[in-house]
Amino acid sequence: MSLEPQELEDLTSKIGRKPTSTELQIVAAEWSEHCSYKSSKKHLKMLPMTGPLVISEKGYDSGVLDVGGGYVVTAHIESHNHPSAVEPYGGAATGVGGVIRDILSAGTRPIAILDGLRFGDIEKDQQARWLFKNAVTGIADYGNCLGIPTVGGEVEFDKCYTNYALVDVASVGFGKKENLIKNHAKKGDLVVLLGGSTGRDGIGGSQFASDSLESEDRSAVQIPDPFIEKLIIEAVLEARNHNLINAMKDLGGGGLSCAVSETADALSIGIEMDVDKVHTREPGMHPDEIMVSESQERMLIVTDNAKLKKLQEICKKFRITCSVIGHVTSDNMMHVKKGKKTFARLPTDVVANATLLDRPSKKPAYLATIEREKKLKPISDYSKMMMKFLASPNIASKIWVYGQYDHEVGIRTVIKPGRDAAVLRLDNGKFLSVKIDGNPKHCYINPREGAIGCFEEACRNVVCTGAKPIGMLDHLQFGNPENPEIFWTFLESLKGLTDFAKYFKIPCVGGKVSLYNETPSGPIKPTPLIGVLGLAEKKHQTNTKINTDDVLIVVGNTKNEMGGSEYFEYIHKFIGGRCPVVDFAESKKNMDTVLDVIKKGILKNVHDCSKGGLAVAISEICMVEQIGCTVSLDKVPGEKLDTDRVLFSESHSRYLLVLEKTNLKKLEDILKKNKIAFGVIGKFGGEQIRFDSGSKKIMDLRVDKARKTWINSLRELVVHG
Amino acid sequence: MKIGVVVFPGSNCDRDMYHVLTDVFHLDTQYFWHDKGLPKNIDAVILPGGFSYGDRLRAGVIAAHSPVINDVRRLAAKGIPILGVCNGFQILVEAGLLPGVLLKNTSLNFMCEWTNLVVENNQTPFTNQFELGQKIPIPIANGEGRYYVDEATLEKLKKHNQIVFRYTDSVNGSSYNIAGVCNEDFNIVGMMPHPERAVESEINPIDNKPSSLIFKSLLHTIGVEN
Amino acid sequence: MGTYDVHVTIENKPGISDPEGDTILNDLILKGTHSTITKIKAAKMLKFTIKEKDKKTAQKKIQEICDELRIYNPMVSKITIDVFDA
Amino acid sequence: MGTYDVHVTIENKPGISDPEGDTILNDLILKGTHSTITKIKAAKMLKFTIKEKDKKTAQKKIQEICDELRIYNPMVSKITIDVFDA
Ligand SMILES: Nc1ncnc2c1ncn2[C@@H]1O[C@H](COP(=O)(O)OP(=O)(O)O)[C@@H](O)[C@H]1O
Ligand SMILES: [Mg+2]
Repeated sequence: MSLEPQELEDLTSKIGRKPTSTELQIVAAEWSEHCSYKSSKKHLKMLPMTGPLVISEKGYDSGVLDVGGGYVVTAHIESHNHPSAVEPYGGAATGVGGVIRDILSAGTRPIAILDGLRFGDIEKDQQARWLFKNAVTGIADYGNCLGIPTVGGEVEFDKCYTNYALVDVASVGFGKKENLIKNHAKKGDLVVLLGGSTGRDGIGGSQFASDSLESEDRSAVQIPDPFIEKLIIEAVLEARNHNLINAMKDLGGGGLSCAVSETADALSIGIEMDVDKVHTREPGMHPDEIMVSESQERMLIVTDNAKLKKLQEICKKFRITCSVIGHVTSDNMMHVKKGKKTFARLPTDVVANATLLDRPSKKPAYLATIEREKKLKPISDYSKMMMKFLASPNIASKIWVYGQYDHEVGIRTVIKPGRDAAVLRLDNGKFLSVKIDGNPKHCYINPREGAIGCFEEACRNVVCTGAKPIGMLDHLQFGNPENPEIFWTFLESLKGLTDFAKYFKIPCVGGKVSLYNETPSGPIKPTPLIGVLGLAEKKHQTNTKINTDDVLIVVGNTKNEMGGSEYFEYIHKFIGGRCPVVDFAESKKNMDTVLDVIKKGILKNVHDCSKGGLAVAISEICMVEQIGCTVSLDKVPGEKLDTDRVLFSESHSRYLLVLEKTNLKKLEDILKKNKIAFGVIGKFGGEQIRFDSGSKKIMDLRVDKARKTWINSLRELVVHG
Repeated sequence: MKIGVVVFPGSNCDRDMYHVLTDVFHLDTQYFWHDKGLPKNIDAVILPGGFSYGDRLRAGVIAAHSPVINDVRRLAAKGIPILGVCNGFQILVEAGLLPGVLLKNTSLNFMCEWTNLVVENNQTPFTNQFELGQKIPIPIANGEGRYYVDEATLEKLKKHNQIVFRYTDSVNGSSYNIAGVCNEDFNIVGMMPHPERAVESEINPIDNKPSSLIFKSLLHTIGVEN
Repeated sequence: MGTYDVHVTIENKPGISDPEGDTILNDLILKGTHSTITKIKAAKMLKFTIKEKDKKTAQKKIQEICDELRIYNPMVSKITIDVFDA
Repeated sequence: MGTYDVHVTIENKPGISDPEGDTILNDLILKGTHSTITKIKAAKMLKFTIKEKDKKTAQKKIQEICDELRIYNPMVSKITIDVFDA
């Protein structure tokens, strides 16, 4: 809980006097990396944030997109890494709670959750297993109770997260444009704190997120209360319907300190508040504690005298406490009192705007040699290897995870988890497609190309459902930014994402930066996580039943890009090689063409090709649809490669299309016309997943056996260790 | 003709149920907050799913003490059709309006998946349009969905034809694979699966017609042509 | 008038399966090296703080509450009540 | 060698909120006429049956198991161990 000496000097000179202890606490909370983005803010500006559909309004914690017909979609992403690493259940659960309140703040109803989970090696490490299991239960218990479907996500295991956890949660909201909170306030308006009581739990949480785990204050655990959150959602939406909310902000990292100072700064107002008016959980809390407590499930609302009574009635109906803790002033000061006595009185722009840093960066030394490949042991039996691969934690089906999440509640979920992106129906008759993707293995080898790859993969998943990407969320997770090598990887990733976003005209509608992700044995691999939202005017058939004699097409070139592949890392235990690189022009061409043919309605099934390469992607189609397929590897487009490379390369921009033979000519014509690299590589039927090269049988698996292994192995591993 | 959807603090399928009743089946539907009474001239009452009171202590037990339950009891005694879905079923059981108890699933986890039911009693207000033995693809989503009754009660349920739906497979360890039951008069029905999630083809990947019959049975019972 | 801590332990009746206890035993304990454990039963406890004239009244009162408000479901569970001075 | 019943009570540490206890108190007990209850705390109990040479070893063994297998998270909860003759 303290400022750097330089920052203290800075604060003292800005306010022209020595700060009080409460002021120090408030400023320390707000100037923490987590709240102020002091290391990253200068650079984040490079991302394109505008576009024809983007609605920007001051003070929003989530991005807003106009989806037509008078409706908007909101989206946001957050992580709860440090708290989840010490208390996975509560940390993950309150992570869901936090991002939901960001969606609510804009005046929209949360309609979907996505979760990205990363842990150490669960095959060997009992601690990782414990973290994983409890984080999943935490997310399930919270989201299920709220009645917000968790419709997608991802799970990944990598040694770099040993004794640590990355828990990312994205949420999507939906509402009428006219119901968006306009965020305005005038002198004399009332400041209301609504929801759970303020306690000592979570004190110091957000500095905690900015410190590395070893030095953390282990008292910072938060107990989730999804029941209160559910009531807050209903109360706030009812208050919104009655126009009772002038401005609103959720309480997250930095508690009241951040919420009050940021609201005042964003709206160019002052706020005077009395800590005695805050409903606390325990008696005798010090003003400093009240100001920085990170108790969950609280919202800050600006209303006025005329509306207060109705707001109180609504809170009473939903049995939640609401306290008038202060009022709006015109002096741009944040004034914190206890009764008559002043504890802090600071200009809001000083509190809300930490001095931004220009951190040095330097290309990490390891990158000089990382692309060199070593000689690998040849695979003697691909079928055997593949069964092991399908059972491996990163490749295995994640049904054990999403089967615990209510993904149907809200009755919007058209495409449910287990495919590529999830698809939700909207009240304007359109369809929203969402997916999040990360890939630390690629990003470690090449932070720029890896990050671009995550972005493209998320787009690909969305495109596979027939939706056009309309917005992106980024969550940049790295180690200690004070280390120039780490900061370089951050900048490279950010630049890559920016270039891709600009080329594809996909605006960034929200994001988050999480730094200081350090485990006892060093920094995590760079882990940018990208969420993509896509919109489709109608529902497209992208997963209908596959029959015998249907054909399999691959779109896009398979390249010699094995670095960071699951095959290198899991099968050969080798980290290195060249990671996949997205060719923007090829990517765009493939994306547009696939969208176009989906719209023509001639496809039965569309699947993207990513982790585990062609071999895994094709097997996934077979296992999900429960039908065999015979594949000729010679027909796969791209340079001539060794068999294992054709099977397991993770080159981007590739799609698998399934269609009836009778539609093949039509498809080929379109693909040829658009100069798309493609190959007609397989024919469905039978009970075997079979890969041939020339007349040689390379791999041969029984679909039912493969399916059983793939579906059950993660559960087996978690439950029976 | 009016249908009441009762809303408890923490209910979260109330809006889904309302949507289905109004937008799909064009019924005059109204929400009723748990601390208020129900009108006398109501035609059916539905207790939707969710997590009333956060499932604390036991799913449904706190809500079972709500004032509105007295009215549900009164209406039920008059023969008005009452349907409890998921948490609504748990509440009806905890209120003693239906036999048995719902325990934690044997997997100890929340389970969200598609299952298959068979209709065992087609004489209730919610099943009278089914053939006996008809199959219904339908999702479940619950953590405490394992229906339990002791042997003697099970025999009684069988004898009085109170078993309404059974799962075709052993999904969560329920006694006799029971998914839904009714009272001796057949007018109160409780079921763990979610029919409101399965009546629209857009979100039902298998077949939406069987689930629709649950609502069409209600329409038939209260005499609405649809 | 005294203040009492009353512990109510709610557990399954004999004969009712206890998947939670079984799972902890089979998947956690017996997987390791702890073969001296032969059984685990999971229960829930509620600790009440109550002001009553004496221990006996406190005990009686809590029993009443548990029955009346169905703190436990008598069909599957039983309770044990222990009263302590606060 | 003896057989012991070991009761492990797992509850949130003091100062850490207990939403379940609060809800049971406010929405169930105090809604009725039971105003003498002032607090409820929810806890979980595991009843172990263990064969060990004496009470003390049984107690030690169970503590070890709970720590090692992360039966509780010491960051949030504390445990109380009571040993009885079976
Ligand atoms: N943590 C999770 N929560 C919810 N759904 C998940 C989770 N992990 C994976 N899924 C779902 O499982 C499916 C496969 O996930 P993934 O392997 O990440 O897909 P892809 O390789 O296409 O990115 C997707 O539908 C995804 O949304
Ligand atoms: Mg995919």
